[in-house]
Amino acid sequence: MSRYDQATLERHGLSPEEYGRICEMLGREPNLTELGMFSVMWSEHCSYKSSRVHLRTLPTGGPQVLQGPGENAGAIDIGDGLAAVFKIESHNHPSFIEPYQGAATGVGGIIRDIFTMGARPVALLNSLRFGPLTAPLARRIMEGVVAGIGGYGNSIGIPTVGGEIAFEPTYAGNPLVNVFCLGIARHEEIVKGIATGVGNPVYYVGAKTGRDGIHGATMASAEFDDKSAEKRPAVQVGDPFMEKLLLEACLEVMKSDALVGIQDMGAAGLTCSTSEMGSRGSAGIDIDVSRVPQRETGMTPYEIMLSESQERMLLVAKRGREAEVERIFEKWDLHAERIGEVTDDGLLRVRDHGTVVAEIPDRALTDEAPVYHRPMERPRYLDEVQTLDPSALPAGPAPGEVLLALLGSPAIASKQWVYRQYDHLVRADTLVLPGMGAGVIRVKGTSRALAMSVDGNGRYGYLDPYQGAVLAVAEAARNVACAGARPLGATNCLNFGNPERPAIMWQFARAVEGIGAACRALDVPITGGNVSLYNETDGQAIYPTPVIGVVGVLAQADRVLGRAFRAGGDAIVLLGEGRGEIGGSEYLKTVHGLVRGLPPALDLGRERALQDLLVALAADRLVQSAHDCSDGGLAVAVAECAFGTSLGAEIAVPEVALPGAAPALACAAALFGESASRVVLSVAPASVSAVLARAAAAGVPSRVIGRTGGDRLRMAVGAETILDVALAEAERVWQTALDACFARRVA
Amino acid sequence: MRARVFVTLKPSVFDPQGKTIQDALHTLGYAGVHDVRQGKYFELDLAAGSADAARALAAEVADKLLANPVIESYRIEVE
Amino acid sequence: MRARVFVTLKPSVFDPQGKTIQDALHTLGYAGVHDVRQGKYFELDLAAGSADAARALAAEVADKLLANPVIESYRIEVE
Amino acid sequence: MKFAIIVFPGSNRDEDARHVATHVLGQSAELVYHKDADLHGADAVILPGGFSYGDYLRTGAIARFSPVMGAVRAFAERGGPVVGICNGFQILIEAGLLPGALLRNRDLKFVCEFVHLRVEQTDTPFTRLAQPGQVLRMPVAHGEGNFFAEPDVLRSLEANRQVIFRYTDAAGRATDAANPNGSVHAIAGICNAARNVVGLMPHPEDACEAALGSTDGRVLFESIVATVAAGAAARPRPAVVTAATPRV
Ligand SMILES: Nc1ncnc2c1ncn2[C@@H]1O[C@H](COP(=O)(O)OP(=O)(O)O)[C@@H](O)[C@H]1O
Ligand SMILES: [Mg+2]
Repeated sequence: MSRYDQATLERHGLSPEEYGRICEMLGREPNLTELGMFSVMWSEHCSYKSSRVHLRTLPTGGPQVLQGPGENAGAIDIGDGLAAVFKIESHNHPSFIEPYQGAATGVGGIIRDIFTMGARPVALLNSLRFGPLTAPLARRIMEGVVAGIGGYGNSIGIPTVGGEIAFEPTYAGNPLVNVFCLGIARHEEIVKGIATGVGNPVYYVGAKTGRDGIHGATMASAEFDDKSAEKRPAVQVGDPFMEKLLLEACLEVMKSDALVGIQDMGAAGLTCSTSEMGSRGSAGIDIDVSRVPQRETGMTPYEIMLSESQERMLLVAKRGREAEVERIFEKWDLHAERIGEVTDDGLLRVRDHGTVVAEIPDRALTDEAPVYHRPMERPRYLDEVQTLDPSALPAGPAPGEVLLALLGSPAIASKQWVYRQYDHLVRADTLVLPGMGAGVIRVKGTSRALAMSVDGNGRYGYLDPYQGAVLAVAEAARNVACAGARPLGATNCLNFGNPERPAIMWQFARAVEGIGAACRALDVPITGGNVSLYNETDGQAIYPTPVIGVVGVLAQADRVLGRAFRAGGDAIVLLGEGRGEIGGSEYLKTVHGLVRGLPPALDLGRERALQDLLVALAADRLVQSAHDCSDGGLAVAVAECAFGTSLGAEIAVPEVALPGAAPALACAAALFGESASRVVLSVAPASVSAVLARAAAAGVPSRVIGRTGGDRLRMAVGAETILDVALAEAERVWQTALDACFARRVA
Repeated sequence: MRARVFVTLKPSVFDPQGKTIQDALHTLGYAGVHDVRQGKYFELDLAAGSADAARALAAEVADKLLANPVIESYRIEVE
Repeated sequence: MRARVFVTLKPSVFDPQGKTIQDALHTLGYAGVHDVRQGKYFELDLAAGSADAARALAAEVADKLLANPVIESYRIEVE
Repeated sequence: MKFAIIVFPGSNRDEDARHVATHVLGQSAELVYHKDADLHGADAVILPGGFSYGDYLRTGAIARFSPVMGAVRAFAERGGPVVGICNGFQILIEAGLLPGALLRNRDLKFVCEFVHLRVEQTDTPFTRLAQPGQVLRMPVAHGEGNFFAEPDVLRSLEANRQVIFRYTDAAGRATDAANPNGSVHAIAGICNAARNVVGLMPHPEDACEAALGSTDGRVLFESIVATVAAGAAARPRPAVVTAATPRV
């Protein structure tokens, strides 16, 4: 017989079996504080109980990996004794409830994960999904999210150098806000979230603890329903100013060598940071909550241990070095409060004015949290949606109209409305501006640059979760390679529905398999990531949306490539082959209103060869610009290369076979199909033969498809020119579409 | 008619701005300022036949646009 | 004691926030809202022996920090 | 020569300014923490961009009380060159070292993009090597850069040639579309009556290297170096009395 009724356990998100395990581990029933601590640590969000068995299959090793999954962020070797420390994290649910603060605190959280590792954060990216902007709610959410991301990142002074945004009805009630941060550290400066050394002091520093976010961690693990309004007070307000002070002070403390370990307090707050640091160090931690700085009066130990107040850090210092640590924090107007010490008994012991109020083996909260092999079943919808009969499709509008429709669709249109609100230049390192491909920053003090990209395509994931994941990894890595950088490592954010449903679990497992296969083939090991489950509204799950972040290195920053054409009369070279694949494409959705078919095929070996070739061509300065073909296919890619340059383009591509389809549809497929592993290059005439020869040697199909120049975009399929629009008109449509969506509200 | 709308963060919501101002005042020697909360203040010039109508209109506008009900609450005064 | 400080832009100063809100309200059909001005609102919790002392302290703090006399004016209420 | 770059809590382009001073110009530069009441013998002072104190309350409002501001004020009164960039401009205004105010951008949104500035006056330590009317390309990155001054202040700013930079298009025309934040008279930067204190919203420090897309910002920093080299900074200047009464 339990001392808690069913409702109490349910409110804590614990099943009767889980409660039984807790009693077994403790050898007694937990008190309420302990129950709360188990509740947050065993939540899906913190314990990864549904995903862990699958994540274990991901490739995480390689000579370049300095830190794989398990720490606050991963790290790869970028040469010159430096490491790139990076990770991606989701803040989907909070951003739906309060878009500005939800997104802002998401940025704050991922930045803390990076500087916790001893790295100075130098770049941010984000991957966003909203409902169609025709709905006022979607516009309001997007407006708030974008302002929140900017509000936090701009203030703290980390440039947001890139990202991606897509719009689908599936995200209308459940937007995705995935934020990525990258920092740089010297190898020997990397710090871990570890507590060791009996008697070493445990410090709390940063914002005071309030009641905010209590149950935030469990909230992120529960489906949305009409009752979510009741949980609203769980919203937290970000304080980027406090975080900037913490960032500077923590980096200074880390340089002092007085530190043993450090961890931010994110989800599950003090409970998570104390138990994780203790278990990583095979140590115990003994703290007194009465010493925790509090913003509100009358807080209980339960509330203090579960609070998710932002901008707080936990650190373990070396005994005898207390004064030094405290002095550095005082310099930054922060007060480091000593709340306890490290012990050797492996217990997380929580006191209140000396009296023990909770005592749990820290491994029970972390490593020994439940792990589930949840049942899986291939969803039935797949058979239906994967079929696509081209012969049943109408020919559609003229290709010129199609191009303009695609360029004006929010998914493809210029995102300047968004990144204009992000400081993308602070730190004076940004070599490639947002909207021009991967984000690229130089590494001061070296000749190097880092390129990074986040990508994912929910439609592909919906139509084939495995293939969607493969394509996401390939695209992120290809974007990095297009900048001339060698992809070295990856992070992933897995956004899915309710894992207790076998169909969702199947999607998840297939996506993880796809990520694993692609990362292995492209040699970009996964160094960390985040899983966001229960992305559902009223029982309707989002498209399975794995978002992949890839980081690469350019040995010579001055070889960096952008997507824009550089000179008139250059040859336009297409690497890779178009096969007219329109399954899941932006074309099929925008023009025919369909989300169907199979996503494009992808040969990982060929993709690897393509990326290797791109890196080599850039290093040898053989190409002027490079841009990959993705949403909207070749025609959109060529148009994007032309935008901002006043250089038009004229291309001709071969016909594609589309059995049963009307000839006009086959032509459209040649221009707007989204076959993978394709890149549009511009090449100075003198280098064309060298580029073609290098491609041939690498086994990468290549052909000159046209040349830059003029003031029109002219495209032929076979012998016939089927598309001829003024560059200025195409650019205007593309440039103004997103502004127009938001202007609508006030105008 | 004129309505005034005061929007404040709900008491449980952290107010970093108020906190920062308070710290600044302490640094400047104003130890007697124990707590500072910052909010927004709107003056609305309304076409309304009565104080009650003005109040109702101001409340509607506050609900719709001026206050974020997730984290803020508001109070109205009509002149 | 509690003092409230209302800081508003001087009438001669353009108020982009108020203007934007007003435009948005008109778009939403609230033609009866003729004018919107946005200001700041502070609640100060003060150690003061009397209402007058509280008012004086609040005024000092407002002069020094809360308002910028170049563009703003303020008003104080003491509870 | 030696630059002092003031670090307030929340400054975030302090390192950008230092990078330009040291790596691009080859001069020396010291980051001076705001609690320091001394400028360590610097020849010129830069108040860098950022969000001092989070820009909570008003931009620059809290930073102006920092101990270092006393030293900055004294240095400025002696005629030393002081330049405030973005948040630094906002702080100089709040400190009363420059007139006017900076309001929220016209469209209420943060704006980060490259803009063009026309150099209006070249008799300041920050513009002496520029050509009058020269158009410079550099980024802005701010949410509150909408310069405002009451009509009489504005008149005196114009009459005394204290408007140093205006937002224009690439051809040097001050159009509405070229004004990123709604500043009155398209004002992007001003100086004080004595002309040794300059503030501007755009970021020349992020436009000093070709790799970053523009080298147009260099002339402004080189002007400071030239000013100091000419010894002009050391000579006290006659004070010009104007109608603009800065806030103290
Ligand atoms: N999809 C994933 N792939 C690989 N590692 C992951 C993934 N999701 C989470 N991880 C790893 O699991 C650990 C815990 O993640 P998380 O709970 O998000 O960290 P925190 O909340 O401390 O920031 C991290 O080391 C993270 O990198
Ligand atoms: Mg963490």
